[in-house]
Amino acid sequence: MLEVDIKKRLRDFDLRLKLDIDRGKTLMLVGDNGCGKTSLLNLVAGLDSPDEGRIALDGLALFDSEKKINIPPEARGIGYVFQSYALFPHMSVYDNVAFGLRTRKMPADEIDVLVKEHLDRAGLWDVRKAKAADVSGGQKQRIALARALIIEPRLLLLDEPLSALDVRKQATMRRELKESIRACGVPCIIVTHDLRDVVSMGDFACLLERGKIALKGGAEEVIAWGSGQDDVGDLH
Amino acid sequence: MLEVDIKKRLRDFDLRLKLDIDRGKTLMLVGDNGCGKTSLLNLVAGLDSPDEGRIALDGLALFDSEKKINIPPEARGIGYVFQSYALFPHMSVYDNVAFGLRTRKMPADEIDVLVKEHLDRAGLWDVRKAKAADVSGGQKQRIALARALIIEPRLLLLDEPLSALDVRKQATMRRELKESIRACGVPCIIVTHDLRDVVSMGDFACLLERGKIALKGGAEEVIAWGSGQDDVGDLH
Amino acid sequence: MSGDSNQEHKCIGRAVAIPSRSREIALKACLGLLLTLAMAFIALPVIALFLRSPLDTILGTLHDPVVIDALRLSLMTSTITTFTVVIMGTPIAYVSARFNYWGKELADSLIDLPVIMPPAVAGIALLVAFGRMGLVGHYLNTTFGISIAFTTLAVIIAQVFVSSPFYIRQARTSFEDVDLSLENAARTLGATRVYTFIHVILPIAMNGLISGAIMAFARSLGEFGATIMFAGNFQGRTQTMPLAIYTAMQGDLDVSLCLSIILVAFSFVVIVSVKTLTRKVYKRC
Amino acid sequence: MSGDSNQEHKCIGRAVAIPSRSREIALKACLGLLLTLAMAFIALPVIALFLRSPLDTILGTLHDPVVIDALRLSLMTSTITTFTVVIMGTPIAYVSARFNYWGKELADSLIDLPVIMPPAVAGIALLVAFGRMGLVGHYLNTTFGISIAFTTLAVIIAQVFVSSPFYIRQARTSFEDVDLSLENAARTLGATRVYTFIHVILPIAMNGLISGAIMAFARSLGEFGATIMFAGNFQGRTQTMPLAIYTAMQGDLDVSLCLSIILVAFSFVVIVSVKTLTRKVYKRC
Amino acid sequence: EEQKELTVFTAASLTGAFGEIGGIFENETGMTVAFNFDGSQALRTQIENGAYTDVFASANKKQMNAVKDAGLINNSSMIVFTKNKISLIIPKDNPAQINNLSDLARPGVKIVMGTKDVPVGDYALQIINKLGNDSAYGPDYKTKVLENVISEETNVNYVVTKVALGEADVGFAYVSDITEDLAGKVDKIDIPDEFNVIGEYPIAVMNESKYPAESQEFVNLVVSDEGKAVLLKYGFTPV
Ligand SMILES: Nc1ncnc2c1ncn2[C@@H]1O[C@H](COP(=O)(O)OP(=O)(O)OP(=O)(O)O)[C@@H](O)[C@H]1O
Ligand SMILES: Nc1ncnc2c1ncn2[C@@H]1O[C@H](COP(=O)(O)OP(=O)(O)OP(=O)(O)O)[C@@H](O)[C@H]1O
Ligand SMILES: [Mg+2]
Ligand SMILES: [Mg+2]
Repeated sequence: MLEVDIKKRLRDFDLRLKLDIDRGKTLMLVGDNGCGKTSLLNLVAGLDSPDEGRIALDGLALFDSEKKINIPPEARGIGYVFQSYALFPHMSVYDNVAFGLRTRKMPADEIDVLVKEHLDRAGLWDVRKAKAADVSGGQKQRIALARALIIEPRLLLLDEPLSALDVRKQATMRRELKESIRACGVPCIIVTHDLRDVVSMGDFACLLERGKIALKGGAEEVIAWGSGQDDVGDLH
Repeated sequence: MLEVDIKKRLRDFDLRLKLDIDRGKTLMLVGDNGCGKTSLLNLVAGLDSPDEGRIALDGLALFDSEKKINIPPEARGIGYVFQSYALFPHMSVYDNVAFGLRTRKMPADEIDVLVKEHLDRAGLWDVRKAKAADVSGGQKQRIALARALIIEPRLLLLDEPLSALDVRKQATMRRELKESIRACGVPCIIVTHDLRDVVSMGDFACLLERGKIALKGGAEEVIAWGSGQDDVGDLH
Repeated sequence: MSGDSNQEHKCIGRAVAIPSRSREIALKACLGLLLTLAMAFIALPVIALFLRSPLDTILGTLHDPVVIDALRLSLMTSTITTFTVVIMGTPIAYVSARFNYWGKELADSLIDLPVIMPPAVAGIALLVAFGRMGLVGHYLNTTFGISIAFTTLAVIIAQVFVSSPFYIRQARTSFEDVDLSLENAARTLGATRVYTFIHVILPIAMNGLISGAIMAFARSLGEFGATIMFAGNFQGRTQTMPLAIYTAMQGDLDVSLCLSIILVAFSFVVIVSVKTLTRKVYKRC
Repeated sequence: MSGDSNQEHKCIGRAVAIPSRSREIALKACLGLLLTLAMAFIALPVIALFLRSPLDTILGTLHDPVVIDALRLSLMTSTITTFTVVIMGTPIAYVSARFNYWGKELADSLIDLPVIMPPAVAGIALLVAFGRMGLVGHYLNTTFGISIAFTTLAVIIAQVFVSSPFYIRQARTSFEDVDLSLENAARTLGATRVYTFIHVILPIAMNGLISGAIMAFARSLGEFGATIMFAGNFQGRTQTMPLAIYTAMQGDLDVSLCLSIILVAFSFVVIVSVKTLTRKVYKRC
Repeated sequence: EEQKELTVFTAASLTGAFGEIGGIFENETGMTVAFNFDGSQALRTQIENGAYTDVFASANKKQMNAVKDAGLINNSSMIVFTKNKISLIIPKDNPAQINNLSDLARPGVKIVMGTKDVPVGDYALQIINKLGNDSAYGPDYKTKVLENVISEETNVNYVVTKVALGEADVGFAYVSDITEDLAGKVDKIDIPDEFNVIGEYPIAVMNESKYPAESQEFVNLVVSDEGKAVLLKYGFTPV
């Protein structure tokens, strides 16, 4: 279970929220551009530190301003898909995906099996030798996803993980992702702007507005908020 | 009218297609990741040169391998939203949007009026002084859009221009973009993976597969292709 | 799509080696120690120089017209040199970073040559090339009546010769690191190559350019061997601080050490202010 | 949302200044000319040197044991120096690129000092610090019986002192230019700081590091003033090529020019091969 | 009207003395004198490569003769104007306890001298040879002394600097190198004339001088009593 209760001063406003996510559950995070979704993920990942508060995973504190605990990101065991992918441009697609396993000192032959499996599934086997800088935008996003999932993290943070995928891949991925999160039983936060994601993958959803939770509940409630807008109504 | 008839060797396959787009018409370009959409836009923009063929805008050749014509990108008068935005990280949001007007030596006071108008519309006025590297992903995409539209180009190339926008902004933008393209009367190519874009903005659509046009026609036909997949059916 | 076989993962999360707190501290201590040692290695000789020279002697020599001449000349020539190197070197660095031309690799290595040459040899080389009897200087002299050697111009030429590689190399790598897609974006927005260069590429590479220019400036301030050979040692005309230091060494070691300290202190102040100033300007734009 | 007022634009497309073909050509011609001039400026002195020295004299001097000793010593010390500078300088450059610590600006400027000092002054400074009567050397001598000056070690110390700033500066800017988000990504994937440094940051900064290392190598190959002052001039022990060249210069200028050509040619070959080699290795990983 | 300027290329060891003589000359004639102080070898290289000068004052005959052989000087004007002797210099606190010439052969003594190609090194070698041939110093004197040499400097300054800093125990330098300012840091040990070598400093007017008369006047001033007094003050032995 992931518990988050933090406060952080951003440039334009304060981020201030309290969240619990059970194992195997997925929180869909939606909200306007610049409302603080990415900032929140960075705080949970340990790339940035809250001004005060507490973040705990399975009862163990990752961050605690009172007890002065701040576990470094490499020890938090997270799988993070960055909004801008943050692929290693000097490495091949293969090496990007294998990176997390190598840091864990897994034997090369085991790595090979796992990476092949993930690259196959993502449809990237053919471009495995290309430099990560030299593939298309959607291919980059798939690499980022595979790189985060292959390490079997204890916590998943996905920042708009499907936005650049083509129609076919998006559908498959949505299904696969959902199943694998449930099977793995780790808490998961997915940021998205696509209400179809919310419906199909989320156990519950959260609407962020200028750093605060404006709405929390089942997916349907958030959709209702969305359908105040004109052409989102298409969804139903 | 934009006429494209080109051939280009990519790393994994050949890009080879023929397209005409009338003034004020919008072509929606869809296709799997890595099928060559971005490569095509780069060729039209003049950032890369076809191996052979011809690209012409309003009868004037931008590229012609036979006549050895290759107009440099800065003289093609295009508005290009890059898939990865390509914002100038050292400039403020304001300066990014004003860039194209400054290259055209417009007086500063006129620039001011126009930029203010565009920033307001994109909801970026409050962050105008922030460095472009220091805003959220969706805000970056809005900057990229505003930067490309403000120069009133003779040809619009938009590479997934709405993918990172929040639900509210996406709906508004889709409507505004459509109207302003029609009013301006310039040919426009929009790459997207969201079939709602195809329905709401496109005059006609094109499905690319490994560099070749697999399907061309009204938006409905392409949607039909998409709905072979499971949850895209939601759309209807 | 395969992959459905994957759902039975145990998913305990792959073990991560948690870095112990003590290891982190040890690393920091190591780095701190290394930094301190390195600083000490550079600072100690400078401090030892200071300790040997009483302050009043230093202040006394500051009134000596020889010193004033030399300091003025040094600052002037080094400044002109740096500007020349930056103005000529920037386009050269950019061209070799972005374009391919015939003999590029050769040209690139050629640029390093002045660094390898011991300075006096560089001076002789300049003399046999641009001196009155030299390969080129010969023509300059007979055709135009121009004589370069042993003038203030010669000082600048010698300094440019020895210091330009330091700027060009650094500028080149900085240009190479600028993301090509930004250049592309600028051009689609109507910017010509030159406009793009000035408004996009230059500001992004600025950090490296400033750093390279400071190196070139420092190198030309300290330049001795090539200057004395090619420009001679004439007070007020070609006697820069390093030459004055050498000349003073003939009489009194202490005076020459005082001069060295003055040079070092002055340059230090100049470099620090240039650094803060340019960084400020650069941050603002 | 406002903006609906905007649809009445005339939309003829804002005029773009179409760069005329002739302007483009003029620009290219200018750049080409500049490049040629700059290359000529550097190449001419070198060529003039070559022209003065008949090839058989050069080949003849190659058999001289003095020359062989000096060449061997030069290559050895410069290689050791470069390795030392790279190994010590890389963490220092990284720390000053990424972390803030007390006195950082000062430390950063301190690193440039050795460049400003005329080499002979640098040598004196090293003597008064590490010589047997020196600030530190005094203790080393009385406590441990170690005497550094006038040994091969002193040659290396002098070279490290003068050449490390060139490496550290360039490495620092290269590290500063590495995107922080890549470092973040690596760490979320379980990489410790050290692992991230080795596998992500180092390869991305490699281009600049190689360039800086080549500069440092070149600078230490050409080093004369600090070496002769701190290490003395003793054949086989401290007489590097530049010292041999200066020694020969006192007797026979032609011999010393031949030696210079040998040094320049050798270094040129070494640098070009190091460059191609490291680039190849670096491309592969 | 342009100020007339006399250019004088002068061996670096004459820096102090000629600086003063130049001042006297300027006062007497109203001309300015521009000095180029550098090693004699460097000056010769510069002259051979087209450097313009009116007067050349060398620290040894070898460089002057080279310029003369190239036909660049007015032969009749050439004259030896001063001599210089070699002496041992030791740091004031004399760490190696050097008290006489035979101490040079004691193992472990750190000697610095010029390399054989610079006059001061050449002279030192000659002196060591002469001492070695003298029975009073023993047959292996020469080898022992040469074994103690830790550095062969290309410039007499470097010899003086190293001794003044106490980094070398003893060095061979010109008597004129031990200036008043240095007297507080070093002591000298005279070398008897029978072993010593006398260096000769020639001066000459150049053929291409634009001011031959004034140049000759300058040379005359150097060899005049007034000039001799200055040279004497700086430790030279004017002739
Ligand atoms: N810089 C590059 N160098 C070499 N090959 C590249 C580069 N960028 C992309 N490619 C390859 O060219 C092909 C076409 O890529 P392109 O970027 O045009 O695809 P796309 O249709 O835009 O895909 P997406 O929907 O993922 O953006 C792909 O096979 C891709 O891997
Ligand atoms: N590097 C930065 N430095 C300072 N402020 C930033 C930086 N990045 C983003 N911000 C600001 O912080 C706020 C929250 O940004 P954040 O990236 O968390 O938004 P987001 O919810 O992820 O938006 P999006 O949907 O557009 O990705 C915004 O006001 C944004 O402008
Ligand atoms: Mg975000
Ligand atoms: Mg694309």
